Amino acid sequence: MTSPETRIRSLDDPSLFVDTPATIYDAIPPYPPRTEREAEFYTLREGEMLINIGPQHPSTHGVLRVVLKIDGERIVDLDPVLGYLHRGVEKICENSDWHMVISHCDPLEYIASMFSEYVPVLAAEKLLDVTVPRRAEYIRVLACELNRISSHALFMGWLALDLGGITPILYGFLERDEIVEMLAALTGQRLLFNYMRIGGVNGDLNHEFMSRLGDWMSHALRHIEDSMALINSNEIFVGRTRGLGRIDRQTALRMCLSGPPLRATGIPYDVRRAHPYSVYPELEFEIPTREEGDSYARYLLHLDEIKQSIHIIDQVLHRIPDGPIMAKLPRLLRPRPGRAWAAIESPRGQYGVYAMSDGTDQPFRLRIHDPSFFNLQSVGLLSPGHLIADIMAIMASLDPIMGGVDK
Amino acid sequence: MSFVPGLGILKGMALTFRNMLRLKPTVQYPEEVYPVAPRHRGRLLLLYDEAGALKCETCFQCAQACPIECIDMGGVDTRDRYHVHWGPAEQYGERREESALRRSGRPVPDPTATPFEPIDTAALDAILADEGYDPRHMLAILGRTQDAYGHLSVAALKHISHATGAWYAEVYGTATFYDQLRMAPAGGHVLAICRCPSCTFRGAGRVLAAAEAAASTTLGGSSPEGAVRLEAAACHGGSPGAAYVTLDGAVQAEPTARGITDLLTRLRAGHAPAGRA
Amino acid sequence: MTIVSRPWQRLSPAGRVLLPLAAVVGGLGVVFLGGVSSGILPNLWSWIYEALNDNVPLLRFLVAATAVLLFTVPTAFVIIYLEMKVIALQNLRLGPNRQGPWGVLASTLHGFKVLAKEDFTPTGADVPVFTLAPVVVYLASVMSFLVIPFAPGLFAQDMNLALLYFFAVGGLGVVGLMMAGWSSFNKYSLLGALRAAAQIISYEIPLTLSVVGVIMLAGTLSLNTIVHQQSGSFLDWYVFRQPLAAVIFFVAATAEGNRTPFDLTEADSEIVAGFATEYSGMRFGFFFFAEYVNVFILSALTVTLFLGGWNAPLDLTPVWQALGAHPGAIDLSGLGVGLLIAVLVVPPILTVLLALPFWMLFTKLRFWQALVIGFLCFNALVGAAVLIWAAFSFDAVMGLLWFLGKTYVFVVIFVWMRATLPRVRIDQLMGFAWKWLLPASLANLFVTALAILIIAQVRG
Amino acid sequence: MAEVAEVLRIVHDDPGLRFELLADLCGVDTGAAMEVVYHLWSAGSRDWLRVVATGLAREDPRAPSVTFLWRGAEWAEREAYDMFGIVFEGNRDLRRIYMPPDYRSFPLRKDFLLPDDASRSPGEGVRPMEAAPEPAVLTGTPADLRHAREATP
Repeated sequence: MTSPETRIRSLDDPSLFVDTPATIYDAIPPYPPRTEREAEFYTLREGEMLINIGPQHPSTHGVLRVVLKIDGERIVDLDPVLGYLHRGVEKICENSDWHMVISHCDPLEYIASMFSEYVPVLAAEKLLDVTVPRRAEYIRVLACELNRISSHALFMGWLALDLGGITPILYGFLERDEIVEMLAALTGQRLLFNYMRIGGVNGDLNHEFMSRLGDWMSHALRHIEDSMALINSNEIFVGRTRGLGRIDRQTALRMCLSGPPLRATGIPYDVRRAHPYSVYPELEFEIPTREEGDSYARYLLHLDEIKQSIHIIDQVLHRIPDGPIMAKLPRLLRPRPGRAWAAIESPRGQYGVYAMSDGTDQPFRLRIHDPSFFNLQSVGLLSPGHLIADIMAIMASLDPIMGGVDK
Repeated sequence: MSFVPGLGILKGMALTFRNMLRLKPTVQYPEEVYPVAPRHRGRLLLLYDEAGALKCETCFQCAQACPIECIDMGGVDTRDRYHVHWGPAEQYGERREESALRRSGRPVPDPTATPFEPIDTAALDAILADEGYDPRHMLAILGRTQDAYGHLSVAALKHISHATGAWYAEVYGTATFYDQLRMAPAGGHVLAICRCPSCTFRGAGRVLAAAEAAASTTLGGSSPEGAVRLEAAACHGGSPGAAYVTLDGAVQAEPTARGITDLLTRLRAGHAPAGRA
Repeated sequence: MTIVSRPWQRLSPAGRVLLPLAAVVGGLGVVFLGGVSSGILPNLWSWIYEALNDNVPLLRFLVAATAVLLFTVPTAFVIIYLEMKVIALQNLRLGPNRQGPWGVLASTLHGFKVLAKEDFTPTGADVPVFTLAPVVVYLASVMSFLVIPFAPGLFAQDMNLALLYFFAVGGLGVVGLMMAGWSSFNKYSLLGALRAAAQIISYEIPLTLSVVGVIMLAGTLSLNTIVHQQSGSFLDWYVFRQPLAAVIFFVAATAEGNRTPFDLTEADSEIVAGFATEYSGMRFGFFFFAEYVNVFILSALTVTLFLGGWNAPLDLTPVWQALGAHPGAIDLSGLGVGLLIAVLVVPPILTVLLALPFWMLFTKLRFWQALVIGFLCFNALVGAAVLIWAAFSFDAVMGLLWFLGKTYVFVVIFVWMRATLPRVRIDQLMGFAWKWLLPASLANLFVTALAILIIAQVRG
Repeated sequence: MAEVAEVLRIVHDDPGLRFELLADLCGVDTGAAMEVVYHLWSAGSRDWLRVVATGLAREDPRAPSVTFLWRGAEWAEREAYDMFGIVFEGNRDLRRIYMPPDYRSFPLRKDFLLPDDASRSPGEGVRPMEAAPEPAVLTGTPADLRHAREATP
């Protein structure tokens, strides 16, 4: 091994020789611990080791660093480090007007960006007390449910990829690609749609979108069913996820979970039913729940939700009325001074925005509540005692999106 | 933990086997192109109306409204002069490096902001008007400016950049690329040597080597104490017998390596040319 | 600037190496010829001839060993391409199709690319161990090639302790992985190495025990004799007499070769790339090839032990005899001069005949392109004909075909599992080895022994 | 401010109300004072309940932590501390969540001066509220405006 006194090249600048060796494996921060939790985490007992599941890691969904304290292969404790993808979206939104907020909020939950641009629009409409035409409401529900299915299809592929299966991710992407091409025909973009406008939507349904939606609906469920049959009953997959990261109802509520992780524990909290918005009260669908609350239950829950979404799309297509798709609004929006909280049900949970306006054309404060931020928190509670391979499975089943977590 | 590899795994294997034989949805991109939806906003293109006229009248609204200031626009006015330039790109790049440099605690060198003394731009404006503010005549503009002012000052280059609309970086690049253009005022004498093939056959190469050795500088630079400055000249095929070497414009009679070395040593020693008033 | 030094500076680096080398070789050649012709140097030729003559087996072994070592590289390329293509097809995508027809050159180009990459040694790495680890891993998997009986006469070395040699050399691979993991000064690779050690050692035992059943039946450790004992129809293969041993062997072999679902050592989603995290360039290339050579060897061994190596399932030679495909059937020597003319005339005629349909069907094709296609088809036809003729006339070629066919069936099964199955957790892996495979192989051993005794008594 | 925790505990535990789901916890800087806004949801009520704890002093805003009721509020409080400087007593792990550890100012406060690079400036990016500079009045012809960027200090 290299003895300390030999001159070591610094990692940052190879031409520079440093006397103290580059402590590559030193995950302990140089500054003194600031809180008791940090002190307790960074003091290592006998046989323990700190390892970085670093910002660049194949299975952190985005840029997330998790410092693991492991004893052999078993995890003793875990401290996620956030901020690698922090762009200060809330500060930027405070300096831009209400229209620009939509394009800034798009890349927050980039896998389901129809939802992440729908919420600030909903909050602005509450502040402006504008009534959105019914056709626009139906188109919004249609686009959101399509985006939910594409996000769930991708989730199932990622979960299997994190457990080592190579094929499901490609079947997931096949499903997602079909839907995303359809949404590109409607909105003009594949990933960040920028389709919602305050008071309505950008463009009306066109032939290209309706024809693709038509032949997709004919084989929608069958394709997803048989491509996911690859892992539903696979003994290794079930063995790896059954009983992993089990959450009971009380801890789920105390950890402020929302979306599939919460419904997997049996609590039927879904913002579309709990606090209905847009035209959801008129649509008939039920909220699938499971009892076990472990990774396998969360996985099966996503399958049921896809069935419900297809059912919703079917109803929307039968009931969509004619009429305008944008409400009459002045070009320069100056909402009345006031506060509004709007929340919708995104594929990962309850996605809310708390918008405050002071009468000017720039929002006074735009607080974005992202479900992955709170779902990711429960990884710290669930993983001690499991193995390193399990933390990947737990994180994959909670499905965090780092764009939303780091805002 | 025990698991019996029962039906689930075999069903999965059967599915992948069936998929192995199915038709693949892959699109071979260069040969086949996936049909892009008509409303696709991925294509950034400037629209023309049915009469073929450009739909954009350079009102800069989009550049102003862009949240991340990524739109760089240059507009031509009615007399077809390229003069209006909303160019955050130039500052954008510098601004980003500048803030990164400042965040790293290092002092921020800001060449463009270093105060430069203004010049009387009357002569320069005349030259620009004569060249029609056309950035394609940049070399001619710079040559005539150097003749008018003796050298190319930063103020002159800034003014040319604003007038012709070319980026300052481009103008600066052109000025520093050519040997005959000089940014620093030429203190002492200018020894110009032609580099065309015919002169080189007649020994211009050896003369240049000797001159560089004597003036201890390379072509385009001036000697350390600034007495002499070497430059490239253009004999335009005029030199019949010998290499075309001029000192402050006067053609040298015997342009040989030893002659030029003596001349330069005398110039650098006395700092006053022999026999010149 | 003397005359000599001026051209020397102008020489390229390669020239500066080759020029003096050529000069030295030329000088020695001249000296040698001069010496031999003038009789000063004794006639070396006869001395060399006798030296070779009296130790032919050593020479045979040297040639066989190098042939086998060289044979591993194309095998690795073929299997890498096979895996890329089969996994792609199962993932509903096309796989490599740009390099060569149907992407056949993909794996060779992959090999050259890895050769061209810079192999970087991380700061703080234990350099000697770091550089030797890939060599140990690659040699461990390649050395066991020497023992495999490819065809009746075609094997590198027929040891009577072949199986023992195979397991001894197989165990060496773990040492290489541990060296790689420990020396790359990286926590992920350390974890990968420890997992590799635990996994391979705990699966070595069921692997070996399951083979002992076959050894008891065959009575020898030499793979050649085992294959000879399985000759005759496919009912004589050991897989029907040792079904449980075959299953245990295959599962343990998957774990031995770090293949899915037991590929924990290089688990991408958990410990980045396991022991090979810090490796790049040709060092990583050795690990990469070693893995695929391992796949080939394990499937080859399964075939040799349980599926009768190079024996054909049904002995159809009497049928071929009846059809007239006995070795001497096609006797070309009778043609005499006609053979020469045929060799000159037949190929162009056949090429044109084969080119005509292409030319007529595809209007886009010009005539010379159709000719090229015709020529390629002609080559394919002639190659197939020669192969069939060789297969029937030499049983070594027929044996090799059968052996490679069966082995590549198992290679495809390995790749098929990789495309389908997720990864197993480390404690499930260990539990499965010690709680399921080990008792099963012991039971199989006990039952085989009992059966042998009873049959011995019955046959009396 | 202590009664916020009391109010939330009652709302959470009272069998009639049972607001057991914390929809959101966020900090707000209203220029005059700091606020902490809680949104709660209960199966019984038709709408969200908004509890606003206002009047926190700007220099040293302190608020009771609700992690004893909802452990999930830990990160939300860390973010409020990181962005506004609101210290939540009782939170075991109150450190910066997004900003680098050596960052000294709080970005989302109204007195945060955006153009000045907060992490390196002597005033730590905090501009006294009352001394807000009035925008420089731009005079001159449109040509000068074209270079307004250089004109302003």
